[in-house]
Amino acid sequence: MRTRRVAVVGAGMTKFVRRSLETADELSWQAAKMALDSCGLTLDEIECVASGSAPDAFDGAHMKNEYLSPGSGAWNKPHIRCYVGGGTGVMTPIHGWYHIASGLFDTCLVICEEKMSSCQPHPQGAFLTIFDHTLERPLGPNLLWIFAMEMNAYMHRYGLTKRDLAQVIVKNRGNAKHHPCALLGEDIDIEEVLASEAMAWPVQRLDVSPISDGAVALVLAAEHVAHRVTDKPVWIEGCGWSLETSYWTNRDLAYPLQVEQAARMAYDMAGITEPRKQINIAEPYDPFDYKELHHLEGLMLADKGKAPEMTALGITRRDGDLPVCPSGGLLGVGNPIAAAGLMKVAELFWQLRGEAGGRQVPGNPKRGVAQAWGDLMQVGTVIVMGIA
Amino acid sequence: MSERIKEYPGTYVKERAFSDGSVLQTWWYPKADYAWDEGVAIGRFLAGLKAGKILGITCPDCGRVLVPPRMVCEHCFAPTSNWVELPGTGYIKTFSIVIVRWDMERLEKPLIPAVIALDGTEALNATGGLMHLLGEIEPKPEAVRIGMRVEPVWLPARKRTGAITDIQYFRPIKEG
Amino acid sequence: MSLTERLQFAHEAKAWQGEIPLQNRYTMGLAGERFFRTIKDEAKLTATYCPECDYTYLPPRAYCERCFSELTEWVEVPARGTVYAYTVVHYDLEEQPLKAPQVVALIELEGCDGVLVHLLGAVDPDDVCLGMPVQAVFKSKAKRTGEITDIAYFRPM
Amino acid sequence: MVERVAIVGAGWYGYKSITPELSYREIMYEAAVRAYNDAGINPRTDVDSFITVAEDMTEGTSIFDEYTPDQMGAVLRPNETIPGDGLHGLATAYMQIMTGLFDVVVVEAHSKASNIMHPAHIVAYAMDPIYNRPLQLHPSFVAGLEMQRYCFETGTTLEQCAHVVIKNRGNAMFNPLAAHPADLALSDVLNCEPVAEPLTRLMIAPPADGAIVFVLAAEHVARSLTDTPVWIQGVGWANGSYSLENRGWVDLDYVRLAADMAYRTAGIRHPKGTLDFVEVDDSYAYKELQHLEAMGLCRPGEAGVLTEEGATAMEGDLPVNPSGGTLGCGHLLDASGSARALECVLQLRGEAGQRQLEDVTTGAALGWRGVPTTAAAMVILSNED
Repeated sequence: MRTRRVAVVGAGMTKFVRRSLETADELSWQAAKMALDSCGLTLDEIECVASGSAPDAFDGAHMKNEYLSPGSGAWNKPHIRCYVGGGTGVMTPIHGWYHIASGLFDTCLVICEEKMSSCQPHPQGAFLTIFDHTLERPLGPNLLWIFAMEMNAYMHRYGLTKRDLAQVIVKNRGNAKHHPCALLGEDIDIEEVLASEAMAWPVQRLDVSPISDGAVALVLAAEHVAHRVTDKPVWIEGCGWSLETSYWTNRDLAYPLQVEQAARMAYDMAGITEPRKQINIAEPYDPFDYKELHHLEGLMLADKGKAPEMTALGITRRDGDLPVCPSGGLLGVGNPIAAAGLMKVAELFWQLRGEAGGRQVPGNPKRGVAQAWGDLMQVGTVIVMGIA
Repeated sequence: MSERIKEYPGTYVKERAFSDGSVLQTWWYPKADYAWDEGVAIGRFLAGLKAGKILGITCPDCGRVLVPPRMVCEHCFAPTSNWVELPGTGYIKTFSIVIVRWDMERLEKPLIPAVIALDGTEALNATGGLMHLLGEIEPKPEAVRIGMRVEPVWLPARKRTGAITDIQYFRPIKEG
Repeated sequence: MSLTERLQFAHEAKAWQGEIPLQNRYTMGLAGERFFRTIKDEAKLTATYCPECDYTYLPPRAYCERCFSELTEWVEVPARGTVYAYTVVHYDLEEQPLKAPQVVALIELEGCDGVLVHLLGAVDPDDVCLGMPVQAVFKSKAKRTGEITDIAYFRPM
Repeated sequence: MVERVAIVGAGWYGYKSITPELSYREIMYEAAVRAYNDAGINPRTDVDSFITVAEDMTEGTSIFDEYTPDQMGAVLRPNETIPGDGLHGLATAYMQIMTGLFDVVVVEAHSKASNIMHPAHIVAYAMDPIYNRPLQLHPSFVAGLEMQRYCFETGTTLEQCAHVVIKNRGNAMFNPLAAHPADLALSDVLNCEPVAEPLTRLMIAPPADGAIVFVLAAEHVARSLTDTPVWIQGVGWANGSYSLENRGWVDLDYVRLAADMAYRTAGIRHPKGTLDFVEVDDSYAYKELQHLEAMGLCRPGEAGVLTEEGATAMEGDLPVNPSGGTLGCGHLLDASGSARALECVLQLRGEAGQRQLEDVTTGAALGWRGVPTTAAAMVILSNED
């Protein structure tokens, strides 16, 4: 392939907390600084910044990337933000990838930040206005409505029960116990999940990932720089993204076709023909328990409707055949939207380098896939990374 | 990661710290008001609602009847034409029984939002349809089912303004 | 082919009204918490210094935006300086004409790099000039909340 | 050998002070159809990636990118949103094509500025929430301060600033796209009501609605699509310091760096002799002067004099904003940079009608994201093979 190879050479992140003292740009700086320190580069050596963040309403600043630019290391540097709703966290490293793959730059700082707690009285308020202003907002919808309806469509199509889905939470929160930045790392009983407060049937409180503040950063480098900086570069092998129609009520909600499209694009680029054999770890987007399952199917790592069974068989456990969300995912680590997606990519970086500590999956994984999703259940973003 | 770095930044603040003054704060209330041009497709659709009609528009290429209407078919990229009045009946594609508000306060009465697939709009892998609320689910909200046949309950003509809320809700069609 | 149907009558063109209802609460952050606490309690200005770039930040930063160093060196600076630029603003945020135009200035504070943005008060707009020495007028302690408006305005010295 | 990238299609809707006849989706569609027809492509089969430029708060929708794909023909295709200037969008498309994995990329930007009921509030929401916003000021104060210091340091006069307005709104008289053409006298500009002194109302670009779509293609595809490719010779963009407190109030480092990068990527050593005309952001009259200086097209303090002498007029040595600029065309929010680039494309194709410049081969477009940002982007375009 004549495209330049791009590697991830450093990563950093803040703790994901319910409410942070740090301002949004201070959170960005903390993560970015750690990412630079982790690979021994200075800000001077960074040629451009690729940032990502979800609604401006969270941090409470119009043109959010301008507001975040000092903490993103963008002073006197080229800096562009990308934005695809909840899919942003995985789109941003892709955005960084083409900065370098284009040949224009050799190093790039990738940064995602979200300070949801600035949105009062509840961060969900930022989601009230994601709906069509004329035909939907007058009905007073919120985010829970549409996820509940998608979850219901998925459960109905395949005859799934709440118990089938809830095992994802038990697994991910358990994995998160070993994540030093996690908000909700703990052993949790499936009965507790099933007994948690109802919110919007079929969604109960513990089906949902926690709202949080946080930032994550990566350092990307072109091949010649990567080899100079580290002896363990993690290569970006494939990137894909796809956006479905905004007329979400017209779609089949039981299957995330846009995730499949994005996965096909990324797999093609990575030369993957049999994803189930060629991928060792997966970090699908899990803001709700059913989403991990939905996305495993969209990523073609499970047959349609079969991801719950795969989970029940233990295949997706950290020590299973296909570890899924070894980080603890959004359900365990927390969900500062764009930062949460990039956290998944950072997790692949650490896992593939064998640096994931208590979360390390066994068997020296060689290749992983991370995926995010968002908008009106409409966008899929997929990145494949490997050490081959 | 876990091995190399012991301390992670990020300072948690309790909500109480704001009320007791141990952490400082400043507030802002943006004034973000809009008047969005309805344009051709949505303008005509709203005018239809005011007249008590649900209108769809046809794609000349694939033949789909599109609801909500738009001036271009997103699959064929063809401009649409031929408005069609739909019967308004349809079935529940999916639903939720909502008992908390967006800020997590409990609702007095559950809301039942649903995606309604409208009769006359079925196509290959998609259906025309709308999100709306359900009502008159008897004997209780839990009786709602995917696939249930529903019809719109309109506001009286004099109260209609040309808005999605001109339809009060959809209700199950009584058998027989 | 572009649209095959258009509105024909002016009365058909309508606009749907709505809003993005938002309220935001901001923390002052690692550096701001200390800066505003000092203003609130002591009516004093503090800055952070980056030895790497030899740059004194006021408002203080927890980090240097130029080199990314963590800034731990705090200095107290006098609440006075000179006018670097000023403007007379005639409209408010609602685009309504102000009865009393506001004088806004960039103030170069003694011992700091950069400027501070604030209002000028107790001065006729026609009397303001570049380089004019000014000093901060703090609100009374009881009225201070730990925000930038704890400085009521700057006035000529 | 790295391939080149060309603009092979352009389409637009507007620009007008209001557009009550069409929704935002419909103006995007109108512009897209023109661009696709211009390039002779079918978006459903011939486009590898779509880029839309938008900001939530100017649209009135959180996560606005939800609403972009349908009317662009981008459904179930790669489509991302860049919250930046239209020229940041072009730069993004350029990068994607330069990877070698994308042959045709579409860039869309639009403005429904007329749908925003309190524009000053929206701009104020972009200010620092802790240090600046609590002062509750109309955001034009930033431009007032900058203009005053600029005039003081460079000796630029208010009359020179006013000449920018007269020139640009006059140029707009010959541009059928322009929303705000006007035949003004010096006294009109200087004596109208002050907004943030020394800035007067006519020195501020009035808003406009519109949509602009470009089709970009890799060289090997471009040649099969059009006989008049407009090559993207160089791209550059940069941020300065966001904070009002620490930015360079006189040295526009972000414009200088964006321009330097654009010249470097284009291999241009002497921009003054190479660029036949430029379209630069003039959302405030003095910004045109500042931008010309920061782009290295004249010395600091010289732009006002050159403007007064007519060197930047249509028949001058370096025509600046033949389209009428933002002052004459209207401020299209983040589509403003796209409007600057569109004029370059039309001029370089010889399709600029009454305002066509003679023998032009290379032009540049510079966009600035407006108050309170320090974000600029630039593209250099050429019709030379």
